[in-house]
Amino acid sequence: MIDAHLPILVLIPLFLGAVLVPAVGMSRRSLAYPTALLSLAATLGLAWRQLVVVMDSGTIRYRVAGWEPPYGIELYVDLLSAFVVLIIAVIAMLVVVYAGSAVKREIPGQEVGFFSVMLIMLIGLNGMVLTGDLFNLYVFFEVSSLSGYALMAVGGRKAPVAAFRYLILGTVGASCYLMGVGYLYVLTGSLNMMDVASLAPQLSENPAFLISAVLMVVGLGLKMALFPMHLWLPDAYTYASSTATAIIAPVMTKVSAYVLIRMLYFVYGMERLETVIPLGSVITWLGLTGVVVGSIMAIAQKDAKRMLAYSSVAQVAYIGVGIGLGTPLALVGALLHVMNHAAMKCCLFLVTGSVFRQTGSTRLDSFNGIGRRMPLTFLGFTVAALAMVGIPPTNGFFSKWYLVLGGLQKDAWAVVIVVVFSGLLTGAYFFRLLARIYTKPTDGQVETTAIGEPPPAMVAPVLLLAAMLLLLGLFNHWVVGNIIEPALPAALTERFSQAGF
Amino acid sequence: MDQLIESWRPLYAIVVSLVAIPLIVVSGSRPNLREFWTLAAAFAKAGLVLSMLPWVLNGVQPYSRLWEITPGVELSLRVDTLGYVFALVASCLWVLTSFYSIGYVRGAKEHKQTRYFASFAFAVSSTIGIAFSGNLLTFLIFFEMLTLATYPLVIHKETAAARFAANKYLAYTLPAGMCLVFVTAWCVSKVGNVDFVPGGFLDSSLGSIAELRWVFLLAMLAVGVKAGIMPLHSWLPAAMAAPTPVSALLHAVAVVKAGVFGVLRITGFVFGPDLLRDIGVWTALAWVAGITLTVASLLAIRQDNLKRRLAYSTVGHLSYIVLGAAMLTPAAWTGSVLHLMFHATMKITLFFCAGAIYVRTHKENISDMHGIGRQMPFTMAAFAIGSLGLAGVPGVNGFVSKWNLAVGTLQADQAVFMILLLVSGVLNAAYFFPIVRVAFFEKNDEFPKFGEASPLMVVPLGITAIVSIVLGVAPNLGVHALDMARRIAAAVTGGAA
Amino acid sequence: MTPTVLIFGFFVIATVAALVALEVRDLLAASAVLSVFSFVVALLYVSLGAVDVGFNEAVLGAGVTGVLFLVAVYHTERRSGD
Amino acid sequence: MDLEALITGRWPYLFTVVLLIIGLRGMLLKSNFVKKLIGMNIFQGAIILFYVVHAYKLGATVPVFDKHLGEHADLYMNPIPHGLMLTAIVVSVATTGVALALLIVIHRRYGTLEEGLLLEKLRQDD
Amino acid sequence: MITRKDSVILDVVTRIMVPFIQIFAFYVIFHGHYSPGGGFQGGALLAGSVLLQRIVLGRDRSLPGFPVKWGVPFGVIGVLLFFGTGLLAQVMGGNFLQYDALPFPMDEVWLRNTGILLVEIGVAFAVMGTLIAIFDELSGAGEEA
Repeated sequence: MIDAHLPILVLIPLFLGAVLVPAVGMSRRSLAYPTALLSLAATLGLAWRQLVVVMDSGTIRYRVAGWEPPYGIELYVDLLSAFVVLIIAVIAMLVVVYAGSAVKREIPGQEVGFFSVMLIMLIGLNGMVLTGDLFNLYVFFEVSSLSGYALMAVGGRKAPVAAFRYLILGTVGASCYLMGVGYLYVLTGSLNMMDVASLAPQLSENPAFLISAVLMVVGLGLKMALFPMHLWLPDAYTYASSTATAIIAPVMTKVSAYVLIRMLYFVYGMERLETVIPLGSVITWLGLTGVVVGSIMAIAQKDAKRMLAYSSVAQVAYIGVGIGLGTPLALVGALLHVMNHAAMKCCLFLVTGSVFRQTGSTRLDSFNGIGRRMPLTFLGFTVAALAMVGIPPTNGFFSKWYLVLGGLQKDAWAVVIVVVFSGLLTGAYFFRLLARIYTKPTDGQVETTAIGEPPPAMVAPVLLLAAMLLLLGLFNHWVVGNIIEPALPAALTERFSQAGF
Repeated sequence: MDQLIESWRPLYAIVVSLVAIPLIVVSGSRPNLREFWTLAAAFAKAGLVLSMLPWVLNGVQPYSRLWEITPGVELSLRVDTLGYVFALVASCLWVLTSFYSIGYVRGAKEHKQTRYFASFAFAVSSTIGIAFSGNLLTFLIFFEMLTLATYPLVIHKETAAARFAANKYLAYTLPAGMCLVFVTAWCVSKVGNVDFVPGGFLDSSLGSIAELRWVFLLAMLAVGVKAGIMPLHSWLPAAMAAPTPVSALLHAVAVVKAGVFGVLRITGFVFGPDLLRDIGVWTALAWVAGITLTVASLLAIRQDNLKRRLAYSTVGHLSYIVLGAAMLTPAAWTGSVLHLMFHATMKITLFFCAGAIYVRTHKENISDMHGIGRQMPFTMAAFAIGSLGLAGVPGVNGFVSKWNLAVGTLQADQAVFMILLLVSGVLNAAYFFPIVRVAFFEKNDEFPKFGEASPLMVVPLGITAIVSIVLGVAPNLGVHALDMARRIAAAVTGGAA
Repeated sequence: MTPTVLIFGFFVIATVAALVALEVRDLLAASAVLSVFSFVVALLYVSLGAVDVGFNEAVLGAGVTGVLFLVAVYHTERRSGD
Repeated sequence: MDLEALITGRWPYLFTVVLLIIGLRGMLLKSNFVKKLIGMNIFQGAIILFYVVHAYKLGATVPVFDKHLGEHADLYMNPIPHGLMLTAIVVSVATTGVALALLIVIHRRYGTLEEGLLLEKLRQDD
Repeated sequence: MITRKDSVILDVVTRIMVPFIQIFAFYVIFHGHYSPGGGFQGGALLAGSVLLQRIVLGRDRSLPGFPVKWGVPFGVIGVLLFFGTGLLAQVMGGNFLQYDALPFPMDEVWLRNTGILLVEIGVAFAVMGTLIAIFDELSGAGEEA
C-alpha cells in the first residue's frame, strides 16, 4: 500500500524537515543538523524504494487529493523521474553530511536557516521532477528558485549582489515558463502533462504552440544556465558559501535540464517541433558554443570556484548538445551527463569548500602543494577532475561517449568534433590545477604548514563521490540499459531503431 | 582460428599491480616494506603472464569477459599472441626495472619515492591492460590510463624542465587520446562489434574512401604520438627529464611500445591489410616511418646528452616497427613483432647504463664521459652490447629483427625502404660507437675513482645484455619469440613468413 | 457584465501607473504608485470576473508588497539615479 | 485575421503585452535595483493579467456557484486559471520579499543600489 | 525605521480598523471554500493587520500583539496542520489530501467541508506566519546596521 503513495511520501520527510529544523533549531541550534540529516536519510530511503518499485511495476501516477488528472494535480513518476529523484537525494545526503562541520565555520550562526532553506529547495527540485502538472511545476520551480536565491545570498561579501542578479534573471526565466504554460493552456485547456502530450500532435503547426515551446526553452534554459543564458551563474556560484554551491551547482541546473528534456521530448514532441522550427539545431549550436566559451573562460580564471562555475557552464552545455541532437544515444548521453556531472561537480565543490575551510581562500594560489597536506580529499578531487576531462573509465567519459555516438547517428560532425576535442580545453585547466596541487610551486610561494585534512565528515563524502564516479563509469551500461533507455519516448527510439538499440 | 578458453588470469595479471598501489601508498613511510610490495607485484605479474605461455604457444587464447560497458561493446580481455608478446616484454622487464629502480632512487636520493613507485605500478597495469585488450574500447580505456599514469612520472623532479616536459607530454598525448575516442566511436557506430580480428574488422563498404582515410589518419595520430612518429615525437626527448628508470621502462618499453603496439593493432586488427591497400594509405605510412627513422638517427648524432641521444634513437627504432607494419607482408610483420621485443631488451640495457652512470658520476653528457669504461667496465660492456645490437650487428638480437624487416620490404617490392634501413643501421653505428670509443679508449686523468654502481643496478643491466645476446644467437630459445612473431604475421597478413 | 469602457479605462490607468512607477525618481513615490498599479490591476481582475484573484491582488499586491517596498526604501535610500 | 480585427478583438491582450514590455524594460534597463524590482512586479502582474483575460468569458459570471444559474458550466468562467493565479500572486510577493531583503543587505554592505556605482565598488573589493 | 509616527488620527484609525480586518479575515478563511476567498487571502489579511500595527503604532507598541518570535512558529504550525490533514487521509487509506477518507464521523460532503477547512486554516497560518516573518526580517535587518 505504501508503494502506491511513494511519490508524495518522498516529499514529506523534506517538508517535515523544513519545518522541524527551525522549530528545534530555535531551542538548540546543534539539533538542526541531525534533524536535517534524518529527514534526508528518510528521503533517500524512500527515493531508493521508489526507483525499485518503478523498475518492478512501472510508472506510478498519483492523484493528489484523489481528483481526476485534468482537474487535480497529478504526480507522475516514471523511471526517469524516479532516477533523477534518487540522484538528488544521494547528492543532497552527501552534502548534508559534509555541511555539518563546514557550515559552522563558513557561515556561523546561520546553520538553522541554511538547513531549513536547503530542505525547502530540495522540496522544490524534487517537486519539479515528480509533478505531472505544468502549473504545479511552476510553483515548485519558484520554490526552488526562491530558496536558491536565499542560499546563494549567504556567503561572501558580494554574495547578495550575485543573488539579486540571479533573482532578476531567474524571475524572467520563471515568467517565461509561466507564459509558455499559459499558451499551452489556452491551446489545450489542460495543464496535465500527459493530457497536453496527447493533444500536442494536432497542434504542431500552431504558432502559439511554437511560441510556448520557445518560451519554455528560454525559461528553463535560464535556470539551467544554457549558454548564452548563463550570465548569472559564475558570480552566484563564486560568492555563495561553498556548501551552498555544492548543493546548488550539481542539482539545480541538472533538474532544469531534466525538465527541459521532459518538456521537449515527452510533452511537445521534439520531432514534430523540428519539422516546423529548427529548435533542436539552435539548442545544439548554443550548446556547442557554450562548451567552447565556458571552457575557455574557465581557463582564464584565477579563483577555483569561479573556474568550476565556468566549467559548469560548459558541462551544462554538453547536456544542451544532447538535448538538441535528439537522437536516442545523444539523449542517453544528456541524461547520463545529468547524473555524472551532478556527482562530479558536487565532489569538486565540496573539495573547494574544504580548501576554503583549511586555508581561508579558494584562489588557485592556495592550492599550491596542497595535495600532500590533504591527500584523501585531493584523491577525490583528482578523480573528479579526470572525470571532468573525460578520461575513461570514469563516468565523465561515458556521457561524452554517448553524445559522440549520438552525433555520429546523425552525421553531425561539428558535434562529434567539438565534444571529442573539448576535453582538451577542460584538460587545460584541470591538469594545470593538478600540477599545482601535487608539485611544489615554482614561484616561491610560502608553504603553509598547519594545513591538514578537514574532519572525517568532510572527507568521507568526497571519497564516496569519487568512488561513485568510477563505479558509475564502469557500470554505466547498467544505468543506461535499465533506467535511461527504457524511459526514452517510444517514438524517438523507433525512428532510430536501426542504431543498435 | 585460435581456440578460446575462459580464464581470469589476464584480469589478475592486470589487477595485481593495481592492488599493490594502496599497499605501496600505505607503507610509504617504511621504504623496505614499500619496495617489497613493488617487487611482489612485479614477480606475481611476470609469473601470471609466463603461466599463460603454454596456452599461447598451443594456439589457445585465454579471455576474461567482463561486463557490457556500452551498448553492444563489452569490456573484454583476450590474450592473443601479439598481446601476449607485448605483455611478456613489459612484465618481465618490470621485474628487472623494479630492482634497478630501487637502486636508482636510493642512489640518486630522489624525493617522493612513494608517489614514484605507485605511479610506476599503475603504469605497468595499464600497459598490460593495453596488451590484453580484446577490443578497441577496452584498448582506449587502458591507453588513456597509461597516459595519466605516466604524467606524474614525467613531472617527478618538479623542476622547470620537468614541468615543461610534463605539459608537453600532455599536450601531445591528450589530443591523441581524443583522436582515439573519435576513431573508437566511429567504429562502434559503424560496426557495433569492435573486437580485434586478425586481418581487420573494417571494410571498404563502411564509408567513402576519403572518410576512411580520415579515420585512418586520426587513428595514426592517436597511436602515433606515443609511437613517436615524426612530427609527433618531440615530447619524447623532452620527457627524458624523468628519472632514468622511468625513461628505461616507460620511454623505451611501455609507453612508446604501447604506441607501436597500437599501430600494429590498428593496421593489422582494425583496418587490416586489404583495406589499407584499398584506400592506399600504407605507402604514406611507410614513407612517414622511413623518413622518421632516418631523420631521427641524424638528429641523434647531434645530441651530446646521453639520454637525449638514446631518446632519438628510440624514435628511430620505433619507426622500424611502424615501417614493418606498413609493409603488410609476412616477413615484415615478423620483423616488426620481433623488433618490438628485441628493441626493448637492447634499449633498456642502454638506459640502465645511462642511469648507472648518472647515479655514480652525475654526468649526463657524452663529452664528459672520457674513460668511464675503465671505471665501470661491466656497465659499459653491457652498453657496448646494446649498441652493437641496435646497429644490427649479427650475434645480437637486433640483427634478427632487422633481417626480417629487410626481407619484408623486399617481399613488398619496396627496395627503397631496405636502403633506408641499411642507411639507418650505419647511422646507428655512427652515433653509438663513439660513445663506446670515448668510454674505453680515451683517457681522462682528472676523472676520479668511481667504480661500479650498486649491484641492484648492475645485475639487471647485465641480465638484459645477456638476454640480448642469447636471443640474437637463438631467437627461439625460451619463449619461442620467433615462432610467435611468425604466427602473428601469418594471422594478420594471411601468408606464411 | 462590466462595461467594456470601464475595463478599457482600468487598462489605461494601469499602463500609465506602470510607466510612472518606473520613471519617478523618488522611490517612495514609486512604491506608492506601484501600489496604485496593483490596486488598479486588482480592480481589473474583479471586473474581468476573477473575483478572488482581485481580492488576493488587493491584499497582497497592493497591501503587503507596498508595505515591503516602503520598508525597504526606508532602510536604503529614497533617491534613484534614473 | 487582419490587423484591425486583431486590435479590436484582442485589445486586452495588447495591453498585457504593453505591460509586459514595460515591466521587462524596467527589469533589464533600469540601473536602480529597486526600480528593477518594481519592473519585476509589473511584469508578473502582466502575466497574471494574461491568464485572467484569457479566462474571461463574455456573458458568463464569476466562478462561484449560484442557485439561480444551476450547474450549467457554460455560464461560469473557467475557475482553474483563477486558482492558479492566486498561487502566482503569492509567489510574486514572496519573490519581492526575498529580493528586498537582499537589497537591504546589499545597501548595508555597499551603501548604494545603483548598478554602476555598485559595480565599481565590487571591483574595488578585489 | 519602524518607530512611532505622531499622528493621533492614524493611531486611532488603526486601533479601530485592526479588529475589523481580523474578523473579516476569519470570515474569508471560513467561507473560502464556497465563496471568494480562502486560506491565502485570509492569511494575507491577518498578516496585513499585523503589518499595519507594526507600521503605524511602531515596532515597540505592536510587539505585544504579535511578537517577532511568533512568525516562524505560526508558519510551522500552519504547514504541519496542512500536512497532518493530508497525511491523516493517507493513513486512513485514501490519497494524500483525499478529504473523504478522513476518519471523522460525518457524511461525505461534510467530510470534504471539514477537510478543506482544516487545510485552509493551515494555509492561512502558514501565509500569515511567513509574511510577518519576512517583514520582521526586512525591518529588523536595518536595525543591526
